[in-house]
Amino acid sequence: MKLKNEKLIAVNTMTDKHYPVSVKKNYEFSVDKKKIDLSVIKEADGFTIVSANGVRYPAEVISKKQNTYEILINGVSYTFAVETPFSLIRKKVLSANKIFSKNESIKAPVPGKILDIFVQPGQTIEQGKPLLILEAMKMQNIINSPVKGVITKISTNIGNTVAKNDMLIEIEKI
Amino acid sequence: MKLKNEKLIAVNTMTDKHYPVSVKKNYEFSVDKKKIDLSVIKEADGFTIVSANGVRYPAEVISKKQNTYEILINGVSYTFAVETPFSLIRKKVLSANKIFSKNESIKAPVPGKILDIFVQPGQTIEQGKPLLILEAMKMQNIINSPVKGVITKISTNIGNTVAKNDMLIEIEKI
Amino acid sequence: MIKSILIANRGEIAVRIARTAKKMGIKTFGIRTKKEPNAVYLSAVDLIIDFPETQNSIPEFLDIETLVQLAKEHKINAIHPGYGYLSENADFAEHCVKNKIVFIGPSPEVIRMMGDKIIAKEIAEQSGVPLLKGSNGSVKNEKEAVAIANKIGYPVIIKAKAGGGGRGMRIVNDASEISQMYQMASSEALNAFNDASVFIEKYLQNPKHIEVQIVGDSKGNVIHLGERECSVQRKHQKLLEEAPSPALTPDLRERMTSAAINLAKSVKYESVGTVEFLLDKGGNFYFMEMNTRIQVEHPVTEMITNLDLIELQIRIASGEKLPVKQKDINLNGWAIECRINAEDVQADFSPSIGVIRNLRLPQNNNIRIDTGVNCGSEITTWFDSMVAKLIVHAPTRKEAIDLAMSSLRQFHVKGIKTTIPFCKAVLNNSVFQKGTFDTSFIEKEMPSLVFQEKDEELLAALLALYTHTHEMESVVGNESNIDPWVLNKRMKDL
Amino acid sequence: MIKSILIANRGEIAVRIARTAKKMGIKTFGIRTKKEPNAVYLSAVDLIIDFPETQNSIPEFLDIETLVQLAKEHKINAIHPGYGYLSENADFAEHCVKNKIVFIGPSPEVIRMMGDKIIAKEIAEQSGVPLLKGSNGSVKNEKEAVAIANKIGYPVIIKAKAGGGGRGMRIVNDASEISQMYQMASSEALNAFNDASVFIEKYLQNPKHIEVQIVGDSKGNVIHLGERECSVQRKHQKLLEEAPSPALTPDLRERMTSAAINLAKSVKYESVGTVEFLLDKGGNFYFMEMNTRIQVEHPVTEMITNLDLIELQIRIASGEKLPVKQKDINLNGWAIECRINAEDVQADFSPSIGVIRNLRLPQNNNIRIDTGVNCGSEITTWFDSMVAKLIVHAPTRKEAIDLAMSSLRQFHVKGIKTTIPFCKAVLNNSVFQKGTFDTSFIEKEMPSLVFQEKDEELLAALLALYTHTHEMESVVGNESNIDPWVLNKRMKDL
Repeated sequence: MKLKNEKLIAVNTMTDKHYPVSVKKNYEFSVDKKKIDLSVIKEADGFTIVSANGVRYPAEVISKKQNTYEILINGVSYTFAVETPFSLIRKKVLSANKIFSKNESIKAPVPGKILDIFVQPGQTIEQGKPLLILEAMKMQNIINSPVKGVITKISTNIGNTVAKNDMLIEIEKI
Repeated sequence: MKLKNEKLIAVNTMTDKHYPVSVKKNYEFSVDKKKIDLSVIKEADGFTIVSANGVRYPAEVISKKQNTYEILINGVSYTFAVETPFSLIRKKVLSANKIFSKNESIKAPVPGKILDIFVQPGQTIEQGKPLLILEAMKMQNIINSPVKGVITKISTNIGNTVAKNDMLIEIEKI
Repeated sequence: MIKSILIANRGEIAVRIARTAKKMGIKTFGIRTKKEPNAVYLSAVDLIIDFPETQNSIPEFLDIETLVQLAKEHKINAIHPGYGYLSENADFAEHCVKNKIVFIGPSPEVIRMMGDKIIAKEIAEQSGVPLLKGSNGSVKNEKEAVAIANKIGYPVIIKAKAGGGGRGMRIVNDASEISQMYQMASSEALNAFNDASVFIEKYLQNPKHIEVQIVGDSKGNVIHLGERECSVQRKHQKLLEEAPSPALTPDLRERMTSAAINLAKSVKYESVGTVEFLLDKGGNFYFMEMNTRIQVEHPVTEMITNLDLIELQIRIASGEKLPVKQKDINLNGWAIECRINAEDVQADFSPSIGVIRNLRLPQNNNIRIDTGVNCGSEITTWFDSMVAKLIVHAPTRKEAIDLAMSSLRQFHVKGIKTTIPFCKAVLNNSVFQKGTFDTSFIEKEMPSLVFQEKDEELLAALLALYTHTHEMESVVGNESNIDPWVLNKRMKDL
Repeated sequence: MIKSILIANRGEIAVRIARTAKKMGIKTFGIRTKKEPNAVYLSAVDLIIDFPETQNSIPEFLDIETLVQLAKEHKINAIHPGYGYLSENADFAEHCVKNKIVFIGPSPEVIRMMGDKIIAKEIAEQSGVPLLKGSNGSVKNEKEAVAIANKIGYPVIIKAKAGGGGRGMRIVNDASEISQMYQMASSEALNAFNDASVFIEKYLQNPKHIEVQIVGDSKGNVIHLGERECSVQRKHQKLLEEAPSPALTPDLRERMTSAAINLAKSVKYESVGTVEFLLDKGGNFYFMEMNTRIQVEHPVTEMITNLDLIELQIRIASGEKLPVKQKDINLNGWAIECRINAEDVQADFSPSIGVIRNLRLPQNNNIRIDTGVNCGSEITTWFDSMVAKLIVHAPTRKEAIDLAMSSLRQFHVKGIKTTIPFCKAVLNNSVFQKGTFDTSFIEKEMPSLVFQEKDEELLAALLALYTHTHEMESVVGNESNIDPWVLNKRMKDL
């Protein structure tokens, strides 16, 4: 992709904070009309350093999905969507009209053992409320519902050992 | 070797500086009657750290020959002979009487090319005076005579490529 | 005299034990399991024993019979159990003794007494150690539960006699809940621990968690090595400890350490041990439990006393007299330990598994890094999530906080997410800095669970833009299927 | 517009060039040689070309025909020669041009003129740049040599016309030596460079070595980017450079940079280039030579100007106008570069070969590490000894020295010996700190060539004792045969 003197906006997808940046020749970045001396350097010990105007931190791009990048910097995760002024407007319009998938699948994020299940099929669950406890690495992890909805299926039992990505619970959003 | 409440002396073989240390149970070290909290730790990145009373430096034992150890610490090399009060006296007596080998062999320390030879067989050479130039890694290394002596043999020629440890010059000490 | 030790443990504590043993000239044996045949602790020991195929399905470091058998076969003098696993298992200690293997720790009897919460409380009471009001033993039935709870006043906590580490606990806030909660706790305890016994105690809201390190020898000498402050906890898991505690006055320290010594003396405690207390806002302290093993956070005590606790354990187990008296113990300066766990703090501390692809370690003076991993180590769900401990030592608490912060800024792990940004957020927190925090600290006093360095988010944004305009190849894993669970947790916490 | 570049070089400069090209969206090709098939620079480029088997025995990066042929075969737009190798070879530049490959550097004619020391001096003289008194061209015979030397006064220096980097030079201190020295120098030059031509110049004792970075475009614009101070030298090898120079007043800077610009303009210089001067104690400067390539020490100029010199080279080679004017150039703060070479400083800077087994890199802000190695890289005698360059930037010289020192304290290489302790000794030296050093600095002002950290020798002694009492296994190589040469050198220098 070749961009000339373009304006791009990095949008923190968690906080919706906007970082508008002018980009010239694809590599000259300016913030608030001040040129940023940016470099991305793989150092001899295998760490990648991102440096801007002398400030240097170890960073990694740990995932990429279309225009969305998860960056790990100093061990802290940030997810940014890269937008143009146009795509940003388009996105807002779309998102107002968008029809989301009705079903939400809860899968095991790590292998472990189901210690407890707090819900039953047919039950209505609020967003953020606990669904079950998965024990992994000697820690009890409470898995909360990402959405408000009705439990449609429970595919595991208390005491089960589950593999990563095993289907646990299905929820129909309301 | 088991030592109980022994006095040991680390002697810097270059400067002859003495470090007298009391050693209890082989691991409790005291200098000037003050206990040293000494530890030698292999860290997760492969460096070995020597730590004494909170001061920590990367260090390595890079060679060992009988009671003599070459230590590299912060990239600086130190060679210590470990002596007991008794062995130290014995060494001094011996060294006063010792007959040294009369012949000194100069070998190539690294592979390289002989650029120049400054001496001829039969010539007398002072200690520290140049014998030849060996080019290695694009650098010209002047090899000086470690002793005062008479050149007995030259085993190479200008322009020769030599391997590491190839014999270059023999000197009879005077 | 102990000449060889079987280390019945793994990870950083196995490395830690091997270090002291090597210093003392004692030969160490490590156990290789199929789960991590290339673990770092195996390179820290002198000799490696492959754990044999067995008929049972007991995990290796819980297999009493086999471990003792291995020690016997290899003519090993002693076993060090580390922490966790069999470290507080009286049967294991007993089986060692029976087979003439030195168990490095207190006697089986003392382990057994202190392992039973109700007996431990009785002993504490008899030695004059303050206790929270409670049932003084198992509660017989629902009726008794209601009566006791009403008597001591709400809130109360119902605990499974056999529980531990936060499991099997229920808090009851008023009389209306007590019957139902008793039933639930009791059946849960039966389910989880095969023992329905529960007891009731006054519930202290948001206390401080303070523990006293004691050490006793076979000649009846018992001394204390000061206290540790362990109130930075999440779900009863300690995350950052320090010594001394910023909350203790000299008078309170004197009273708490005396209580701990009295308790230890009353059971003729031999070895190192820890008496845990809860401290309320009014400066009243209450016995919680006694740990009869070396603890994860022991290095902060080593830092301020300049003593090697593993060495003391070994020497006491060898029958030696304590090499120091109480008057020799100077609590010098301040030490802080930061636990670096493989956890995604922003996703509710969920486990972060993967391979440690690179490491950058801090290089300051007066620090110590205890770890059982190196580059290439895999973090799996088989074991706990602790990757490393950073311990720092400085003259004052403020300087210790600064040194910990500057060291964490130099500490980077590539390949997994860790609690480093969390520890930085704790150290940077004004309530933590004041020292007035209690066990509710993480929940109530931390507006953000991770510390952001100056301009860090801007640099992250710029890297996203740079990657976008350059279509770089450096993406590690193309997570086409971003985990809703992790994402959701992250949204909640940010 | 250049869309692809063949990097006709290796090591850190190949990595450096690839970094800028990648930033600019230009595709880079690297050349793999049999001598280091797994070199780090190959992972910095987009595409790798295996250097083919050839009939000749010319080293890869000196093989003009094959390099240009490879660029043609792969339809590559341009060649960047880096430094060393063919970077100042006019025939190479010419062969590129002839084959319609852009040579990233000045024109063949300019390279040729500046490569001939005598012609270069003539041009300098014509552009009004001060010269040392001398023969103004090759000396015809012994008689002329004696006449010239007597006229300009002793000491004089006889230089081989084709020499460089300190080779083929003889210093003559008085009239009695001139005849013999002329004969020797001339025959030596014939031997070494196949050209007996020598010339004579006034010999400046212990001058400062100052160089001015200039940059010109194809439109006739020439600007300077300030000077660099390169007086910390050993056998004409630079070891530590800085920008600006502590010796220059604004007036002197104005005169030296103007001289450099005049010289560059007089030859219509296009690309970046360096005019080297000698500066005597009285503040007089003399033209030494012009380097028509990027230099090892270019990063210090980048740091104080916030410009990317490789980017400027590429843009100028693409025919672009200089993107900045002289008035846009602000020389901001102070930058220092420390060269980290694989050398045993204590053994007279003898080469240290081996494998880099581990690395610890400094983690400060406002620093930069340019390197072509990583863990596992082998340092061989095939190539030069430079392992890395540490460059730091700070508002003042004092702060830059402090930052360089603190960064070197965090910089550790395991497996080979390096010049790190030497660079620390330079930075810690009071004459260096004052800025009054000249090219005799290392020889005359450094009582110790390595810096010892506090208590370092004591810790070394303790480690020797610990190793002795523990008979550890950690000895790396049992050097049963300690090298008398290295030992002897070390004795001399300590």
